[in-house]
Order: sequence, then structure tokens, then C-alpha cells
Amino acid sequence: MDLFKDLLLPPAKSTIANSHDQLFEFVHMSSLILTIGILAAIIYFIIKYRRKSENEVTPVITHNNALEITWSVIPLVLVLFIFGWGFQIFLNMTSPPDDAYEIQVTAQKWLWRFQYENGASTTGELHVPVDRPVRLVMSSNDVIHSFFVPDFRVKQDVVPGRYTSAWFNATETGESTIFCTEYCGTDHSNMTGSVIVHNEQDFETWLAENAGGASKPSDLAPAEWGEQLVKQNACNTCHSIDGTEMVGPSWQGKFGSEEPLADGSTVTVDENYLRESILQPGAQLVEGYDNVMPPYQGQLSDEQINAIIEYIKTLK
Amino acid sequence: MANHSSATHVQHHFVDSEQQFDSAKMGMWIFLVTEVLFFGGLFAAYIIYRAWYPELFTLASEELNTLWGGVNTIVLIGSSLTVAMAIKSAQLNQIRNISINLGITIALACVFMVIKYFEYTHKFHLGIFPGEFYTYEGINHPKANIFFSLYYLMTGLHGIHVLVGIGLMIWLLIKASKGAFNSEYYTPVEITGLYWHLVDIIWIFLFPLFYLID
Amino acid sequence: MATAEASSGSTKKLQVRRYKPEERAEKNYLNAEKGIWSWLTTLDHKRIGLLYLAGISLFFAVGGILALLVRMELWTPGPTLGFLTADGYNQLFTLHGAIMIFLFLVPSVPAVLGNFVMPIQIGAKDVAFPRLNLMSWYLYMAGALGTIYVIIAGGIDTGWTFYTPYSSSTGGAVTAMTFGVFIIGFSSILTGVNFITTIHKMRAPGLTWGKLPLFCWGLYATSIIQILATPVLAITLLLVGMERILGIGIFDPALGGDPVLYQHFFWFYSHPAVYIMIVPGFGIVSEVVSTFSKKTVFGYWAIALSSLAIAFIGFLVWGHHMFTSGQASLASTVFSFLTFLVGIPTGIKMFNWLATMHKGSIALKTPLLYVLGFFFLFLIGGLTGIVLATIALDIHLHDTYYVVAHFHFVMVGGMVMALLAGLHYWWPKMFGKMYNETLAKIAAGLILLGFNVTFLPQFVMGAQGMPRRYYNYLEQFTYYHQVSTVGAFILGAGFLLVLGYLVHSLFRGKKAGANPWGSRAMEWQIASPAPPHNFEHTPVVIHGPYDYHRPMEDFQLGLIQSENGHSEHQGAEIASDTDEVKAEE
Amino acid sequence: MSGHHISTDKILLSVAGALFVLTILTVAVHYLALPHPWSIIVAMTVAVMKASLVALFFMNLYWDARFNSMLFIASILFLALLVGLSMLDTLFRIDPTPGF
Repeated sequence: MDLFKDLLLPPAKSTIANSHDQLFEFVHMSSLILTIGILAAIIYFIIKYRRKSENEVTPVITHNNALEITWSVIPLVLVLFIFGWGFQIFLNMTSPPDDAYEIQVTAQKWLWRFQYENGASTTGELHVPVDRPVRLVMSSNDVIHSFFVPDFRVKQDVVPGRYTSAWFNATETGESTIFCTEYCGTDHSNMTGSVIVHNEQDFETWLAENAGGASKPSDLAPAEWGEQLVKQNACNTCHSIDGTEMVGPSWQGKFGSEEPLADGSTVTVDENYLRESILQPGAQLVEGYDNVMPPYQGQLSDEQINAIIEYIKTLK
Repeated sequence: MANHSSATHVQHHFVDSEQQFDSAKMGMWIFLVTEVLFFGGLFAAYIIYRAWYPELFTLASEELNTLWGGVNTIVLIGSSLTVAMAIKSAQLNQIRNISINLGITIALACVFMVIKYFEYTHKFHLGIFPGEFYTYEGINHPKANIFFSLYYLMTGLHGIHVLVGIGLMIWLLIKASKGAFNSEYYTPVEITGLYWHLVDIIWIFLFPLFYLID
Repeated sequence: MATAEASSGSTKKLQVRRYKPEERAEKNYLNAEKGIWSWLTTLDHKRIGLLYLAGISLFFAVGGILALLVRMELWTPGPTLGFLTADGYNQLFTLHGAIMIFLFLVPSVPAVLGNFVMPIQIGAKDVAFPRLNLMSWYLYMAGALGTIYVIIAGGIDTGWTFYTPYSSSTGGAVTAMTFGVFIIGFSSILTGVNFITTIHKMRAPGLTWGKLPLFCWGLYATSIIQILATPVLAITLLLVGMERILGIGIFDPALGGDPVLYQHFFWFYSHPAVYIMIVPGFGIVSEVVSTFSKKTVFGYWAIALSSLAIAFIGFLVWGHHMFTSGQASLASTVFSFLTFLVGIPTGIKMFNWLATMHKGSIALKTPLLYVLGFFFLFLIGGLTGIVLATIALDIHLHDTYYVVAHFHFVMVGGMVMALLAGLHYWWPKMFGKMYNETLAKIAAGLILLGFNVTFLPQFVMGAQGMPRRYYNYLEQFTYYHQVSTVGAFILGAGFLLVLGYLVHSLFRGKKAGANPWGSRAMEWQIASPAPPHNFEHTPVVIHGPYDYHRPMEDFQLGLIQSENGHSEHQGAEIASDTDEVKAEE
Repeated sequence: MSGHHISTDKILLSVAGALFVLTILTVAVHYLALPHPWSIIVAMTVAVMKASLVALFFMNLYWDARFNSMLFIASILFLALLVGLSMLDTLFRIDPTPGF
């Protein structure tokens, strides 16, 4: 009988998920039984003891200590049992195995960045090997975010100014969604990502290909690579390419245009302005936009920035 | 107690003066409970930060002048004494002494605030401002600003309470000089006194926590 | 006219006689004085209760409309309502939460029903500090104006929890909002001070703690939480304000502070605040169950003391809001353990209420109907609370719609149901009029149905991983969101119907007698609507308010008045704890 | 329970005298520069003694209704709860360090 598990929970794709789901099922099933029992008693009482005349006399029953103790102690034992069970799983959740594979996670409004030991780094996509414990060491650049993968039953707040950690052991290959579950502003609901679980060999291959931070793949034109980088860095959560107004200005037809600045002057959108706006977004802010974009100084190479500018140039 | 229900100061919904007095006093004590927890939030922050950075607290408290802190403690204790004397005077129907004692209390409270003013301006002069305006470089600790944020918040909030107390005491003084209080009715003096003593108690803790730890 | 002697202790004998309530009193608290000014300057606890009723009804309507807008926006993933951007949506749910919590849930039962009923229930002419009481209302309205200012000044988007460092860095009128909530908190504190003093000092002769109505016990426990927890919220919000104005850095990691510390301070108030909202509701349920079962409350002391136990343990569990926050595992474990303990006194109450109905004479009138709704919804809210208290399960469910559904079951399913039960129960005493019973039952059914349709699907999508405070969501959740939105409109229709027939009853309702439910409690032993000063005599209590085996006459006793209008023994023995007043017929 | 205790000059003055002496004492001890943690222990002990004197004799708790003393003690207990339970977190955090 896995009534509640099947009805309520997403597929279990980590080792923790299975033990979590058993407890989930147990607590909900006992709650259901209790609810049905109490509802049955209420319905029985209101039918059996409904008022038949205004002058009915009711018995004087003030208390019954034995009964009070019974219905205090039995629930107490039950909840302490649930506490113990939950605590046991929690211990497991908070103690990553020593040999866990470490990945660093940086959260900021409104994207996830993942860094690997060999210098590889991705945005929005977390690549992990199957059947191997993975430990995430996480920090935030601005406000509190929270890393949540429902399929793994993993959630941990990512706090600015300190490190927190989470771990999981994925049990099957495939893709799962990452959500941000700590409210973080405008694009909180778009701060999603995905975990891609590879088999061991594919993961090693992927890792090797991305080692040391990416440089332009030889088969791509700079603008095409720029388009990829835009997706990887989640620029598109704030900048549209079709003129739609989002948190930041749309890129459509922006290159070469004149834009009014917040201080009243104007600026021509050329290569230098775009470069500056990526590295220090607050330096010359276009009127009507808030200074919310994180600076990309040290996070993108010159080659990458050039590719992105090439891509923006193509958006007429 | 005799039946006072006909006395003018008893409100209609009370049975007698005694019930009214006890209620007012209990109400004040309950309010003092909220004051303790209101300041308590700041004391909690102090304790937690101190447990995190004990060295910061010993280092930074050197900037505070123990002597003037001590003088202020004496001043405030003195004012507590005179408030208690004012209540005693009311109970004994020494109407003139109520005003005299309240007057001394107000004067002492003002002395306290003047000393506080000089302490603050001296720190501002050095660049020890609260929060992000902190510019002093004499303390070699990355979180020195936090210590002084706590210092300004706690002594500042206490200072505001002293000012409120001065206001209340002036009001009492005006009423007392019109002969409003006597041994039958002195509830406002009593409960303002309770408030004033609490302000004193809070200072009794602030003094060692900030001035005596270097 | 029966006269009797009651001896108190061994020393004094009180001369008492029966005072039967007038069925048609000419003068009552509503018509004693006329004009808007007489209302705005009133010191009468009953009128202040009605002033609060006007206030909370207004803000409940505003919060409700905001909720409907939220639900409409969530009809499809991505933008649904043309005018609503993501920022607009964030402001919407923030204001819905802040208004419902601070302007509606916290003040509603104590300030409306507590103010109206409690002094009468203890046989007093007013609360201990009537002027303070009026001042609380003005502070509440001032704080509410602050909130309205926030809406005009461009909104806040922090969520009602004001988590730092988001709240110290975002734009908008956050500082004004924290200041508004600070003032409302002060109003809440003053109400607490007033109620504790009143219950201690103003009880009628013979009304010992063991005869105190359970509604008063609930209010007493609530007031204790109000005075102990609210000041910590006040100082915390002051710190957030200071963070924005001066950058004091206690909570801001950019200045060396710790954002998790904010969460501790915030939940030290905000978890007990849940009990500020629900414990007086428990009191209403106890009154209603006993009256409509016409039976002595089962386990009086168990119910009374469990309120105090909940109030106390409620202070020890706040960290269960922070299992994923990065707090130490040790703290999470301890908080989880303590949270389970708070379930026990709550369970005890539930079982005692059921036992009260057992062998009763149950009349299924509207107030009881709402209480039955309360049983069902609060049970689900409570049991899912057990789920969320289990650390391992909370890790998965925290900050998802499962939590949203859980606290709506507790707050709306528990507290709003109890409020509606209480409002329908005391409506005749407030206005001397009866509402339409059939319409009331239809509305109760509509609310129960609408509520479940709204929030049951949220458990499902929450457990499947739908996070809260999301403007945009994955396709897979669309179906659940749409069912939920439909439910919200049914719920809204139910509340509208309640408003309709209650207002109608004021003008066209049948006249209600002094004691339409046949209750033994003191508030039913005076005329409806209540006289200006509640009692012309000094009431004397011999039997507890649930002693249904005693004839009504035993509950209508008062001191004999002498010619000059004063009771002969007035003040002789005002309700000290040990007094026993016995009737010697 | 009577809330109308009338203090004598003798009591008020000797309590104030004790408070002055304790203040001077604690400042004097401060200049002795006791080794850690004794300086803070002495300072807080003296502060608690002073606060108790004020509460008992200036605020009349010694003669007043028990309930008022209970209130005062309860406020301190709940403050201790706030501090104590928060410190279960703040003192016991084990933050991970990045391995690379």
C-alpha cells in the first residue's frame, strides 16, 4: 500500500528518497486512520445524540483521569516514534559519505552556477554521475536562496556570507528539476535549473570536455557560441531577444542604438558599452532600469564576452 | 481598607480605590515584562555576537570611558532613590516633598542625558558612527562596526526611555504641584516609579556589558 | 423573588437575590449614546469590540480580494492577468500575507469577541483600563493606515516574513511597513496587558479560577503570549528598519551580520503568534460545544490548562521553520522534538471536546456547524503539522505549497471557522437580532466546500515539488492550480453570503431574546443587546458556567442593592482565588 | 497582599548606599584587570546583586503581591529561552569548507 506516495510524491530518484518516502507513507496513513476515526465519532454523536426536545437533561460527566492519561500517552508515544524515525533519516541527510564527489554551487539573483574540481563550470545545469554520492558546497552572492530537487528530496538554503552543504546519491540517469525555494525577488519563480544524471563514463567524458572553463568549440561561429553562453549564464532570464520587457532591457535592435541614461545623458550602444555593462552593470545604467544585475568581472573570459557581443549584434 | 467607592478618582467600573490601585500596578508590571523582552532582543543579539567574537568586545570596549559610565550609573541610582522618596512622601501625605523629590529626579535624569551627549559627540568626532557610517580605524577587527551598532542601539534605546521618563516626571511634577497626589491617591507616581526603576535596572546591566569588559 | 444567603469563606455572608434579565430592555449599549463621535470616543468595551469588528472585516475583505487576484494570476503558468508583472505578483502575495496576519488574524478573536464578551463573562462592568483599550484600537488603525500607505507608495515585495538580507536591500516602502507593524504590535501588547489585568482583578464575587469560562482561559493564555512574544517582534522590526536607514549590520552579511539570526528573532514571535491566532479560537469552540450539547464540559481543567501548556510550549518550537535554513543540526533536532510535544495538548483538547458531545443533547445550529467544520479542518491542519515537524519530511516539504495548504488549514480552517462560530454564537448578544438560519447553514456548507477545493490540491502539488511564492510554474502543476482557483471563488462566495445575511439581520432580523441558546454562562444572563454597563447589580457566581444540571435561577444571582444604589457588600470579597460562595436556600 | 508598603528612609538610604558601594566596587575591580573570564563573572554578579536590590526594595517586590514578582521572573526566563535556544544554533554550526 503506497497510497500517499503514489498520489503525492514525485518519482524517487535518490537513495534518501526511498527511506524518506516510507516515513512519509507511514505518517500520512496513521493520520488518515485517526481522521476517519474522529470523523466517524463526530457523525455518530450528532446523529445519536441529536436534540429531540428542548427539555432534555444531560448526564453530569466532569472528567475521567484514566481517559485523559490514555489519550495523552498514546499520541505521545506515537509522535516520539515518528520523531525518532525522522531524526534517523535526517542524520543520514546531513552526513555525506567521506568519499562524496564535491561540486561548488553559487547562487545569485536569479541563477545557479556550478563549479567542478577541474575548473569546469556551468550555469543552470548540474551534471552529476549516477550511483555516486555528490556533495554540494553552496554559497550565495546576494540574498538567501534555497536549492531544491524534489526528485531527490533534497533542500538546503544557500546563505550569503557562509557555506552550507547538501548531498545526494542519484539512483538513475536522466534529468530532474532544480527549484529555488527561498523567495529572492522578481525572477524567483524563474530561478530553476536541471540536474543531469549521467552514467559514470559519460560524466567523465563531459567533465573532461569542459575542463578549465570552456573555450570556443572549433565548429561554432563566435555568434553561435555567444548564443550558447547566453543560455548557460541564464542571461535570458532578464534579457529578451524579441523586444519583450523583462527585468533588463531587451537586446533586440539594441546594438548601435542611442539610449538615455539615468543621469540624463545618452550613450551609444557599441562594443565598449556592452563590455562595460557586462563587467560592471551599474557603471552606466539605462534610464528606467534598476541596478540589479550582478557584475561578471572574473566570471567570463574576454573571448566569451566577445562572443556574446557578436551574438547581440545579430539581434536586429 | 475603607470603602472608597465614592472618592472622585475611582472610575465607575472599579469597585473601590484598592481594586483600581492593584489593577494599575499589575498592568504596569505586565507592561514592564514587555519592556524586558523588548530590550531582551538586543541583549540576545549582544550575547550571541559576544559568544562569536569575544576578542572584538574586549578590544572595542576600550574606546568607552569607564569613568563617565560609572558616574552615570551613580547618577541614575541617585534618581531611583529620589523617585522612591517621592512615593514615600505621597504615602505619608508630605505633599511638598513629592514635588521636591520629583524635581531632583528630573535634574539627575538630565545630567545623565548631558553626559551621554558628550560621550556620543566624542565618538562621532573620532568617526565612530553607527552602522555603515562607521569610519574609525583605531580598532583592528573587521566587525568593529557591529559592536558599535549594538552600543548605539542599546544605549540609544535606553536614552529614549530616559527621555520618556523625564516627560512623565514633568507631567507628574505639574500634577503634584496642583496637589493631585496624597496618601489616598498616588497611583501615577507609583507606576511611573516602577518604570523609572526598570530603566535604572537596564542601565545597571548595560554599564558592565559595555564599559567594564576591556 | 428568591433571596438567598451566600457565605464566603467562614467570615462574610453575602446577601444575594435573583436578577432575571429583561427580555425587552429599552436602553442598551447601542442606543445609549448617539452619533459617530460617541463611537469614536467610547470607552465601552462592547463598542470598542464593534469598532474592531469593523476594522477586521474591512481588512479581511481587502486581504481576501488580494488572495483572489493571486489565485487568478496562477490560473496559467507565466503571466495570466495582463496588468500583473512578476514584481506586482510579489507585492500582491506580500500584502495578502501581511494584511491577513497582522491586521486580521492576530487581532480578530481577542480584540473583537474577547473585548465584547470577556468582561461580561467575568461579571465586570468593563475591562480594567478602558482608555488604554480605546488607544489600542487607534494604534491598530494607525498601523493599518501605514499599510495602506505602503500600497500607495509602491508596495513591498519581501513576503510577510521580511527575511533579511532581501528586506534590507529591496526597494519599496519596507521601512514604512515595518514601522506600521511595530505600531500594530504595540496595540496587541496593550490588549494583552488589559486582558491579563482584567481577568485577574475584575472577576465577580465567587468567580474562582475553576469557574472561569474556557473562552476567558483561552484569552488569558493568548494574552500571555502577546506580552511575551510581541516585544521581540517589535525590536526585530526596529532592527530591520535600522538596517535600512543606518546599515547597522546585525542581520546583513554584507556588513558582517548574520541573516539566520534574523530568522530566530522573527520566529520567536511569529511562531507563538500562530497560537495568538488559534488559542482564543479553542476557547470559542469549548463554549459552543458545551452550549449546543447542553452538557457540562468534559475535562474542564484539561482544556483550561492545555491552553496554558500550548502557550508555553509554543515558545520552544520556533526553529521548526528553519530546518533548511542552515541552522545547526543540533538545534533542528531539539526544535523538532519540542514541536511534537505541542501536538499533545492540542490532541487533548480535541478528545475532550468529543467527549463533551458524547451523551449530550446536540442541536445542530450554525455556530456548532462551524465548530464541526473547525474539527475537520483543524484536524487536517494539525496532522499535517505533525508531518512538517518531522525533520526529514520537512526538508522535502519546506517552502512548498504543502506548507501553504497546512497553514491555511490551521489559520482559515481553524481560526476563521472558530471566529465565524463565535460571531454567530454571540451575534444575538451583540445586536439583539437573529440571522437567517437557513442561509447561514448554506453559507457554512459553501465555505467548507470552497475551502477544501482550494487547499486540498495544494497539498498534492506541494508534495510534488511546487515551491511557494512562484509567479511562474511548470506546466505539470496547471491542473491543481486551476482547481484551487475555482475553490477560492466558491470560498469567496460563501464569505459574501455571510456578510449579506448578517447585515440583513441588523435591519430585518427577528428579535433575539436574552438567552436564545439556553446557555448558563454569565453573558447570557443579561438583556440582548447588552445594557450599557453590563450589569446593574454586582453579579455573584456560585456555579461554573457549564453546570447544565443546575436550574437557570442559580446563574442569575447578584448582591442586593441598597437604596443609594450601592451594593451593601460591594468590594467585600472580590473574587480572591480561595473564596467559595455557597448558596443556602 | 498589600501594594501600599511604606518604605522608611532608613531602608531607602541604606539600599541606595549599598548600590553606590557596589558600583564603586565593580569599577575598582575593573581596574584590577582580573584574568578572563573572572572579570565578566564578577561584573555580572555585582550587576545582578544591584538589580535585585532595586527590584526588591525600590520597586517593592519584597512586600508586594507574589504575582508581580512572578511576572518579572517570567520575563527573564523567556528572555533566557530566546538566548538559549538561539545559541543551540549559533554555537553549534559546523559550516563546510570548500575542498578546492
